[in-house]
Amino acid sequence: MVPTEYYVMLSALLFTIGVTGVLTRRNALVVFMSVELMLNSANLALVAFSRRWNHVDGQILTFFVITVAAAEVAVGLALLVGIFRTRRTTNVDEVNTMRG
Amino acid sequence: MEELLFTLIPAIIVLPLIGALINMFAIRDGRRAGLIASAACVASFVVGLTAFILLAGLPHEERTHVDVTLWQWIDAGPLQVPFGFLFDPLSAVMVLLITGVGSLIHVFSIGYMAHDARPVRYFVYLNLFVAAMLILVLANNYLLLFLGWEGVGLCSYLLIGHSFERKEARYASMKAFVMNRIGDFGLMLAILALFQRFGSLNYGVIFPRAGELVGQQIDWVLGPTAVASAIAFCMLIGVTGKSAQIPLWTWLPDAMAGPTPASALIHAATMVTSGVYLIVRSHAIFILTPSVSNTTVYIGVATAFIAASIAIGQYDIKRVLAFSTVSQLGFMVAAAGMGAYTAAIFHLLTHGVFKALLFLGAGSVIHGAHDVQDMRRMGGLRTAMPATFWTYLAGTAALAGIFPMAGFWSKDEIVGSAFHGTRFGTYPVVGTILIITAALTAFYMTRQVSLVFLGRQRDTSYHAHESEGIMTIPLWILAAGSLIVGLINIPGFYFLEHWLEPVFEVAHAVGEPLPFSFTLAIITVALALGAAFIAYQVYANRQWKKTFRDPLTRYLGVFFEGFEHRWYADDVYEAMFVRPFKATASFLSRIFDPMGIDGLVNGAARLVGLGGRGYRVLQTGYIRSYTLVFLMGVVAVLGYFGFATVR
Amino acid sequence: MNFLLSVIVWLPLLGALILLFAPGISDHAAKRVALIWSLVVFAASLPLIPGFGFFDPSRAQLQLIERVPWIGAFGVDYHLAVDGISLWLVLLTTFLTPIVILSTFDSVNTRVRAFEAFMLALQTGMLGVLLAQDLFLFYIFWEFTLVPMYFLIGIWGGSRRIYATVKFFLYTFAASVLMLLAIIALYVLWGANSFSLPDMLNAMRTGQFTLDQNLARWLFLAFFAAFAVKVPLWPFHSWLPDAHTEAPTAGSVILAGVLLKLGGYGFIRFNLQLFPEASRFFAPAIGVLAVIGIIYGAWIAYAQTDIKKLVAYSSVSHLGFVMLGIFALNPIGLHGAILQMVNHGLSTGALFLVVGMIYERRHTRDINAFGGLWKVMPVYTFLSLLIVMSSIGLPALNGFVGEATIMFGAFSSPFLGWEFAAFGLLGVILAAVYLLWMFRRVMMGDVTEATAKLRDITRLELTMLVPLIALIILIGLYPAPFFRAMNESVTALANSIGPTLAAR
Amino acid sequence: MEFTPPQTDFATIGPPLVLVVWATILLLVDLFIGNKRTTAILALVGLAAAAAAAVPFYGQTPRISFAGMAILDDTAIAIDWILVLVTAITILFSIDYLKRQAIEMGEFYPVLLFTTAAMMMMGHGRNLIALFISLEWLSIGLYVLAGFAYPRIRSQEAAMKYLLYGAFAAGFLIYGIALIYGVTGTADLATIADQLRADQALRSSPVLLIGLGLLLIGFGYKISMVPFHMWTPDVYEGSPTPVSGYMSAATKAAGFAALLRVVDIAFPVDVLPVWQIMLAVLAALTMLVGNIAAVAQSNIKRMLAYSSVAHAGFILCALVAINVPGAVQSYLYYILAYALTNLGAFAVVIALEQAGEERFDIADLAGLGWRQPLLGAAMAIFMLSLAGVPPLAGFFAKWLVFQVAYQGGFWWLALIGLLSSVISAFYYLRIIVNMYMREPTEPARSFTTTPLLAGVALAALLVIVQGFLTNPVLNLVGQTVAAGR
Repeated sequence: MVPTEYYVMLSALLFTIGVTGVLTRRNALVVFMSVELMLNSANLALVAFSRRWNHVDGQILTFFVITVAAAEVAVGLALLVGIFRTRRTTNVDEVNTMRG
Repeated sequence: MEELLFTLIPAIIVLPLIGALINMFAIRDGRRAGLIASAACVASFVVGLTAFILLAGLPHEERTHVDVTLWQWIDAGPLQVPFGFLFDPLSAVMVLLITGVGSLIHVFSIGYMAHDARPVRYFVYLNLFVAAMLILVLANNYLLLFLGWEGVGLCSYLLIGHSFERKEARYASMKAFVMNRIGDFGLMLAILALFQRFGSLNYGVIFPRAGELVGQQIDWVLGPTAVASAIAFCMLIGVTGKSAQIPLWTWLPDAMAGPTPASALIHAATMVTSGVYLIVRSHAIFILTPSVSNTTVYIGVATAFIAASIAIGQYDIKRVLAFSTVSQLGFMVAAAGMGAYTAAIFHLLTHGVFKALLFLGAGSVIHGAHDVQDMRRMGGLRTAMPATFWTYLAGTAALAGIFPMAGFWSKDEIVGSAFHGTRFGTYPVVGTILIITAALTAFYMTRQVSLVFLGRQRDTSYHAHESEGIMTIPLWILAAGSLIVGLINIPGFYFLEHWLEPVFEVAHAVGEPLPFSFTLAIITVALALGAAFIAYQVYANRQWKKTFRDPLTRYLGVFFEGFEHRWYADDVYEAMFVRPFKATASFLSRIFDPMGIDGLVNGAARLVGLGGRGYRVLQTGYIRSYTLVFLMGVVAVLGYFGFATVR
Repeated sequence: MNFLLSVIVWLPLLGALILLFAPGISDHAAKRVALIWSLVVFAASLPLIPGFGFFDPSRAQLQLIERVPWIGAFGVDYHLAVDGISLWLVLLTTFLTPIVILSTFDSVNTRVRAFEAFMLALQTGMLGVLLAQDLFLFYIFWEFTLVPMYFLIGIWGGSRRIYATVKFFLYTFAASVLMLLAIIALYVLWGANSFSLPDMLNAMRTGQFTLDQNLARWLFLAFFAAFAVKVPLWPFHSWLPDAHTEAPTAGSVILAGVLLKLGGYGFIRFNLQLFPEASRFFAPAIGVLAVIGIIYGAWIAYAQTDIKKLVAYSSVSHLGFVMLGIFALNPIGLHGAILQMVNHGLSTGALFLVVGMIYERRHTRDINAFGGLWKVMPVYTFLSLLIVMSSIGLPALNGFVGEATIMFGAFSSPFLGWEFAAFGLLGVILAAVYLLWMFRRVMMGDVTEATAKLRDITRLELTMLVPLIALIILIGLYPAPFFRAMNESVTALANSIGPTLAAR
Repeated sequence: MEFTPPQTDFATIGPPLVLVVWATILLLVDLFIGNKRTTAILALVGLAAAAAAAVPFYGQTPRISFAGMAILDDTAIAIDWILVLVTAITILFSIDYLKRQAIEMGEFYPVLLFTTAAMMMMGHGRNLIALFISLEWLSIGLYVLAGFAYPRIRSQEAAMKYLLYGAFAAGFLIYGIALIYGVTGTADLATIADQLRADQALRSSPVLLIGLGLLLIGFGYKISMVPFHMWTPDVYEGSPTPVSGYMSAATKAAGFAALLRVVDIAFPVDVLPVWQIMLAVLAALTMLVGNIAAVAQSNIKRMLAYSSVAHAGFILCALVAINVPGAVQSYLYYILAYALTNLGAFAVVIALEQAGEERFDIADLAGLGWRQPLLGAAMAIFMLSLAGVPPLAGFFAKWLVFQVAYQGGFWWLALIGLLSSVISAFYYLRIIVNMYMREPTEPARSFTTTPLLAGVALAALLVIVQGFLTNPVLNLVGQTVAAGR
């Protein structure tokens, strides 16, 4: 059996990739994908822990996370469409009229 | 009988106060105000005289115990100060001098101030002045004395500044007040120390116990009399302020900017004598400390001599008298310092009379000469104002110490004390200087009389006239007084000496009556007459233009310039104190306060504002930079927890 | 009647609310209503004068106590009481307010209702500060006083009013929060779930509540910060000249008259009582600051050309005396300090009124713009002279009595000594210098064209000044009753601090 | 084996449940309502019903249900009521604002109610899963509300930034939950505490502590804790103003409720004090950064945003020492005082804001105090209360939290808090300066309506009264404090 630590390492790695993506990518869609990656890395960890403790709490939570992520994406895409309509861009760096 | 005395004593003070209040609120007419003021003062004199007689009727030992407390003034825990009066032989004679001479000056003023713009105000001040001076001499404790002490300072300020339209009056009034305040600083410090040592400020408590001061040490001055010396020295500062001694003497000559009768009252007969009075009153402390007493002597004698020298170089009729006052005060202070307290009081009384005479005479001259004060523009006024001339001559003789005028007796007693010696030893050098000063006095007074009354009128642009009776009568009375008043302590009888004895008994300061020395009398009179003769030769009957230079410039050169410019004392003070004071004030106000202290305050506020603006730069508006900061926060928080587990 | 103090405290606020919310009060009527209201408050406070049976001067303890639990969870009480320390300051406050409101009759013409309402609200704040015996309640009143004053300066002030009022608010606020921290600390350390000052003092005296020496000193400093800024003690004074210069006349009077006194009162009531050891420890240092303030304030006043600024700096100097008296830590000094606070309220309040009067006539306060007022306004000048002399400390007027008593206290204090008295006395000299200098420039001299037509004092103005001057003279000649009423409280306080007289 | 369904006590989530049901119905009913004011009134009714749902349980023994996921105690009820109050006032403010800004759509109110229900769940949650779901739920609602004025670029931008930032933060939160679950094997707050008590080694487990750190960050961003606050000014500025006010008051209340549950139940100070200092430092930073940054703002909404950051720091002072007796009451007291005051301040901004995208600067307030006496006075009261001037609610709140911090041993935190409230006074005073001490530069304009004025007056009155009634309010919010411990 693969030790739990391995899953956690992998999930941490995925999480880091996600964070890096958020930090470095300018396209809002890609940023969303990176966030999804972060959430899913957490899911991976949850499932792994769930197996380790031998009960389903973690897995239940995983389902909720997936749901939440979907809802978030729904709202996010709607917003993105709106922004694209008015500004013709999905570059997050161009969305900075408010600062200071 | 004592009860009568108890009611009379407050009345002495209250009467002039009532006069002042009536004039202040009810009277608008100058002449009527003058009459009311004079009546109040005369009434006060009469009451004072009655009280004096009653006091004389008391047994010898009881004369120092006429003490009446009106109410408790300050009642602050351990600090208990009554509003109370002590009528003892010393204050009794002072009361007579103040109210007596004061009354004559009041009367004189009615005529003199007839054409003044604000006569009512003047009489209010005059009455207040008398009241304050009476409080000063009648107080039974030091704090109440201080009330009178500052009160006369205020009144002198008001009187000097009476014609405030004139620049010199404005400046002189302020100078007088401030210099007096500097002196008051010393006196107040002495009072504080006395309270700390004795737990009371009443004369009746302090003087019998004054001896306890001997042996008390303070850490910064060694010696058994350290405390007594410190207290006495602080008092001496007060004395130099009020009695215009070196170094605080420069206000008095300037104070001549007030109306002339006011000068007579303030700067001749009463206010300036309060310093001498203070020393005599506090003799119980001064006799404990030879060092400060000697300092007092040296200050007095130096002032006497320097002021006399300056008087020689003045052209203003009042200014000569002013410096002569400073000089005579030097005599008194020196006498008081030597421990010749009776002599000091004696000279104080005689001087009060004849200096008032001289000032009023000068006032009469100025009045008659239509406000001319420069002696070079006078001359030959003898014919126009004979009454003034003759009375003035009597005053001059008295001041110059010519036998048998009052000044002869009193000055002789001071000089005699210096040579004969007192409890502190003999002062031959001091005595010699005093004799020389006396000669100088005769010189400048003769110079003045010659310039004013003798010869021909040099400036004929005005028509001099004799003053009216209301002004000349006081002059005659005072002239008579300058002859008689010398008799109160005439050798052989020593009335004053015996009268004051109870006062000095408390501190065992009663001195032996001074044996009269004919040699000394002859020498002083001869020197005075000689000096007067020289002055007469130099100044009388000369044909000069109205802007002439004094002939002495030829012989004395720079010295005379020194006389004329008062030894540059004012300039030195200006450069040493006034200008640095102003410069520092300006520095503090323009630079240190706004930029230093307030700069710190505003700087702190500015720093916050700067921080805020600096922060705005961080808030870039880029979501990616926000997430970066977020991540840095994550690293920091996790780093902390990592650190916490390792530890 | 055990709610006399509450009536005195809350009545003004009620008046303020009436002024704000009652419909149809014209500006004219608002002034009258405010005046009558403040006179009623004054009348209500008169029974406090010893001899009316309410205040017993022979008792050192707090009197007329009103105590109701308020925030029970944290032991905060509504707790008012008066003793000899606060008595005269309370009366000073109720006495000055009608005069100040009278002064607005001529000088305030815009937004009158709001002005009078703020003035009355301020009175509630000040009285609350003086009467509150619960630390927390005290702090509430203490901070509350800032608000009306902030508006008074900021709305009706001069050209730099905003800078001045924000500075005033922030400076005092910054210092006060330190006091709040100290109050919290005392509450926590004591652990009796109470903010009651008398109870806390009792616990300290009986040894139930002891403070670590070092901590007590820190707490002392926290209280010190709040009060030193308020007084203001040098070098925390720099808000004062600005606030005074920009404030409307009425604001200046109340600021100088009462608000600054709250600092001195705070020192006596809190610092001295709560931290006797720290008070002894810091007394010389504070004495030095006080003396510097005396001389510095006077010196800098001399260089001012704005009369109000001159008077403001004179306040810095005069309050230095108060501080000196307080930290003499002996009965004499405390007597003097408390009386001098009253005196300063009267004299400097009157000075600001007097300055306001010529400002109303000329719309300038530049000393150079005046001259010869003695000729055109003789009555005015005479009264001004009296006030100036009172401020200079002329004997027979009130200022001297206070200052002299303070000096006696400082000289014989085991914590200060003759040096402090000597340097303090230098300030007395300087007071004469700058005030007479001002008097010479403004009142003396020749009449200029600009001053020739000025009318002399009006009846209204006379009405303001006469009561002040009457008290100035009364206290100068017969201060004993004022001293006697505070004697017991002050002596008890001084005895609780330690040795009161230096070894002879 | 017989299946026994878990004992389900719906009362434990009564108020949010009522709101959810009501909001769902309202969403449908709204389709048939022409006048949106009616929808608003119906929403208010729903709120009243939600508040009423908790009344019978107030002061009773805490009830726990849904397998320990939900709790109904006085703290939760207090949070519910605060939220009801805040939402109700927000609705009052929104009615005319939406019309004026031409974004009047019926969905606004149901979404608001949904979001409020989610916030309530934060107070009722007793399990990390429940808290996470509530947090995401309310976030999604807020994203919608922030972008509600979607034709405006700023509103879009606000929603976008909020969404990206929020999702990013959610990632950290869920990862933290995963780690804690990983080491303790449970997401139940009370069980976590039991585990910690039982297992010495667990207390110093790096994984647990990292998880705890991520948890604090995940909730901390919601309450704008520095340095996780950077979304706040942009989102507050861009969102429709009633939403900004709602966020500043309600979201904070919900976030703090969740933090209180996590810290107080799962990681009590007596078991795991290690987070105290970290949170204290963050609180100090939050107070300082928020206040200093606010000093330099000229846009009033941005200024209020930074001020809300600063106030999060003040509230954290009480959380740091939550073990002290009375701390929870003080904490809730501050949340209430802050919510009322801040909401009122935003209301005044609403009254003055014109249609369109115009920025609203502090200078535009010039002369307001005299033109609009009621509005001006209310704003002055709000500002003074925020600055902590007695006798207003803000002062008592600050006193309470600083006292708690001092009692917990964090005297330096109280000192920093007090000093930074002095800094805050500077910019709050500037508003008053503009309203009362400067003359207006342009003709008067304001859009006051009865509901708005009523809301403002209510808030102002409560801000004044709360201080004097400190004792009853304290009792109200904390009769049986944190009974779920």
